[in-house]
Amino acid sequence: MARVGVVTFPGSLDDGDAARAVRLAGGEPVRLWHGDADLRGVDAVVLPGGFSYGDYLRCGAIARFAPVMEPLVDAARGGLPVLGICNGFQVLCEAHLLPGALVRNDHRTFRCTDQRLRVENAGTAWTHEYETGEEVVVPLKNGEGGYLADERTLDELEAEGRVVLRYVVPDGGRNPNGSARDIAGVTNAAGTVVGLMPHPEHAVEAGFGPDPRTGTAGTDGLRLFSSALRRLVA
Amino acid sequence: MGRVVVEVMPKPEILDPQGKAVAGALPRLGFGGFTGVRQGKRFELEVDGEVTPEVLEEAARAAEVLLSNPVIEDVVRVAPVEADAATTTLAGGSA
Amino acid sequence: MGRVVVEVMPKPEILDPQGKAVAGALPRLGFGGFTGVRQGKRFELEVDGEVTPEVLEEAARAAEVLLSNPVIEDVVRVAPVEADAATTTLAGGSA
Amino acid sequence: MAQPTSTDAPGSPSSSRSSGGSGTPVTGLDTVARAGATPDVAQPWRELGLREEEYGRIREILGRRPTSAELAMYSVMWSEHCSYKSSKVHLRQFGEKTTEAMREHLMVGIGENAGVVDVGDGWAVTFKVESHNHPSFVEPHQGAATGVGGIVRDILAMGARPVAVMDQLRFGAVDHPDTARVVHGVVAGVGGYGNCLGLPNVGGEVVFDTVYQGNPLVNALAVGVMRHEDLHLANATGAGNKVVLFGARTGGDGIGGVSVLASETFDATGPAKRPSVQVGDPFAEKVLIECCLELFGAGLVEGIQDLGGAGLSCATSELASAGDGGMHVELDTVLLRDPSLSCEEILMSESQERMMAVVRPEHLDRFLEVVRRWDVETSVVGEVTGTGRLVITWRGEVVVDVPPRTVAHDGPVYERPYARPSWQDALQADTAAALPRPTSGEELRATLLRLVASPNLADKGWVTDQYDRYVLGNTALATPDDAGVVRVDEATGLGVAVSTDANGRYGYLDPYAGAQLALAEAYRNVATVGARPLAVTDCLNFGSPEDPDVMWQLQQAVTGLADACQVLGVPVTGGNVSLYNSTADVPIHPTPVVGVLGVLDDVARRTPSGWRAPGQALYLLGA
Ligand SMILES: Nc1ncnc2c1ncn2[C@@H]1O[C@H](COP(=O)(O)OP(=O)(O)O)[C@@H](O)[C@H]1O
Repeated sequence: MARVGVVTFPGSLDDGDAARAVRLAGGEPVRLWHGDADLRGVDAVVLPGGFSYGDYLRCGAIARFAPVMEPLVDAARGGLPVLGICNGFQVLCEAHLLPGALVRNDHRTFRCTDQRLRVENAGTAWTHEYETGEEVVVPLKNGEGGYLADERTLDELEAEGRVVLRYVVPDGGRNPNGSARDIAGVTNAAGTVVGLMPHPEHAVEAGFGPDPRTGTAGTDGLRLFSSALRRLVA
Repeated sequence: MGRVVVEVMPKPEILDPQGKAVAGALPRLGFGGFTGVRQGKRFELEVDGEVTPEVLEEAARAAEVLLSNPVIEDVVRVAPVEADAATTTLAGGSA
Repeated sequence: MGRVVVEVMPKPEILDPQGKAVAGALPRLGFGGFTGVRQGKRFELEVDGEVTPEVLEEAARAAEVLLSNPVIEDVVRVAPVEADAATTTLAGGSA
Repeated sequence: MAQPTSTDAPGSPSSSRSSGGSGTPVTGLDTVARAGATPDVAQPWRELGLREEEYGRIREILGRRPTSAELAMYSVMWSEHCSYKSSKVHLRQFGEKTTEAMREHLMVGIGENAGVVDVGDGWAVTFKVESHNHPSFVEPHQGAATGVGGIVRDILAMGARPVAVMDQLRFGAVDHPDTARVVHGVVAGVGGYGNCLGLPNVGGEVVFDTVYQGNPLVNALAVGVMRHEDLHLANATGAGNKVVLFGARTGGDGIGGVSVLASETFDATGPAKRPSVQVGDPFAEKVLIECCLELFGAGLVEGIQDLGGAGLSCATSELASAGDGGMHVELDTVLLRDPSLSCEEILMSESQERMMAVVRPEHLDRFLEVVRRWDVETSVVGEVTGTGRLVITWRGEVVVDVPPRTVAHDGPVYERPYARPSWQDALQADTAAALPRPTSGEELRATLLRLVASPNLADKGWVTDQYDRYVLGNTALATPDDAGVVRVDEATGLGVAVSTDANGRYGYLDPYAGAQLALAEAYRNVATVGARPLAVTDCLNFGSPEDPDVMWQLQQAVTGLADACQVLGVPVTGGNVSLYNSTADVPIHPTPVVGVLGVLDDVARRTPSGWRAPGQALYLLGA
């Protein structure tokens, strides 16, 4: 069984949920502690959501320097699949494993909502069980989820198919946090490191995820975890 | 076009969780020399013309009324940005 | 005991929702003179002794490594707090 | 950072304040020895909110005048907020009217940090609602944030993992110029703190009414879950056991806030009684939660008490009072954020995110290892003794030597006069029958539109969207459903439902029936999602107890609630009383917020509200 590490930083909140998602997807979650520079031989890593170090300076800015990040950054550069969810995405950007940065939502409030997303790249380690163009509904909850990068970087990301997920925005509407080009998630060039603001780990069990009234079974997030697992086992 | 800088800091007796978090991180990154950190806000206000004493006066009032929360914060500085630029260059050399 | 001030502003081309909100609120409160607002951060770092050039150097490095994110922010100022105090008094008179 | 404190609120005792910084012995230190030798020193008991006879009683208990540190402790612990001196005689009904049958699921009742209910399969649930009204008017964001922080620590102190929060909010008129400040600050504060703690917000209330203009209500409820064997009561037993203070450092926060602010009529214009505000650090609290749960889990603590209102005064005296011996505390060992604090200020400080634990000496090393792992600052501040007295030293001198029960549990109790208000009959006679009715389709349409547009009936999504309801992955129902439902046991689906309700206008019309209606509504909300109601918590928000009209409202509401609980067979397990909610002598409407907790064997079978599918039939049940 593939072993997937889930890192706990001080202030991590969705670490237990990420571990549950790994388990429900058929993997073995392995808890990793921020203070240990040791990946315990895992096959992939999830950096979970939360407010590491209170997110006081900038989201993810302090967690990026945690001891566990040293082996993680090296391993990620070497091809280890890494998924950063929300705060985990912010940590990956601060650690320069992914381009860009996440800033305060343009409406300046925290927003928790069932969010419709479009899968733009179903070729990454974490999305290959989806279809390109498929729409899914997954909870989104953040105060600083606006994805920004300079125009050149954004053009590059699009040209290389490195935009993994986009917010589905109704005609005339705006995306939920002011993200450039409605970007909800991006990947590195190898398609192994993926970061996204929405929370797939909160859409893995019917009845505990998005409201069925939004037209979803509530389990659209599960395939992110099973994608990685299947590829690792195969 | 002129600019006024307004700076606001948490009152000394008030807990500053942000500064505390930064203070905790610095030594771990090898910056051992700092014994405390406080984090506040810096606003740059733009005006069409020059920064006259009247503009500074208005900025100071805006600082009290809107830019700071007098219950927990102090306005520590209201000044034209020029004065600032000089300092930046000065210190910038060491960066 | 000395203090160093480090100031960080969002890059000019980066959206600053907080500054925008302040800019929107000012005219409603009768402050009509400002054409734009940006909001950044001000850190005060405390050291045990004096603020030597080495201390400033260390603060400038901390500013680059931790206190700012170069993708979205610029460090606009690293300076001893003394320089500041003078400005405060100056402007304080108008407050 | 070392900064001189600027606290000069009259609430802080200044008689012995050092003038020359720290380090050297304070010249004016008011020791127990000195208090014995100088009986005639004038003391600021009145400024601290004590009445003359209360001050007299303290002298009688001690057989001498109190030291300034003792005076600080007694004044804060005997304040309305901490001692329930006006409401106690009525609250007794909750216990007296609880029958043996109602106790069936009750593991811990009124009197502890929070009540505990057996929900089956070895699981227990604790829950409680508390107010943070006055601080939330002064500084809405921080006031509301620290309100959430405080109730969560109460739950944690029982040995439970906090699993959900709710918030009950009352604001002034939606179009009043000050309302925006309060509303947005409070909602951001509740959300900011709860979201950062990682606790799903599963419900609450938002009501606008002019009676709350100068006195908004911010109540917060927390729910916690534990195995039966993890239940801990906070008491200091076993002579030789260590008393450990851990969490945030102690600063000059909210000194005098409880004794002065919360016990006297609130007057926004008065210069005097404004406390320094407490700022919350939710990150510190999140770490503290994980740290405490690890300590409980490893069996390294005998008991843990949270520090909230009245800070160390409360924690030391309550732990000692609930224990079997005494306690000796060396105040110099308290880690300070501000080294210039006097001993009185250290005892009064309401710095947030602190806990006090009683630890066996043989467990101390492992205890310290755990707190270090979580980067939580800790100091051993004293130990449990067999003397039966709470003794506190400062700079080597005894500054407090008191029987702890007299501070924490045997405070003054008042039988305040109460009488049915002269205006009550006229109010009740002025019924809705006198109101004009729409007579045409046009008027009916206008009425309907007015209702739909009313802020109290409108969608609350603008509030609830700012709260995380998904974190922890166990939320089976939250907004917009009638009750919040969270799963307790992933293996079986066992879970709990909680709903809170209150209608101040019903309370004003008839406080007895109003309290019953609040209970009935919360009870129905819990029942309609499919849960069996088991227990009740309440937060009684009222005006000044010195007003016989208000006292009558309180007496009626408590009686109504206790009677209704008996009829429904659910016990009150705990709660909170918030008095002096008035502006310029005009009290708020009686607002007894009532929370009901129910159990579901499998949350997968919960019933959500709303139309689910076309073709379903509608039934109207009940009278
Ligand atoms: N302050 C609040 N915090 C969290 N949830 C809230 C708050 N106010 C209202 N809600 C939730 O929003 C939903 C709708 O509230 P409301 O319109 O008052 O419903 P009802 O009239 O059925 O009580 C409910 O699920 C309620 O729990």
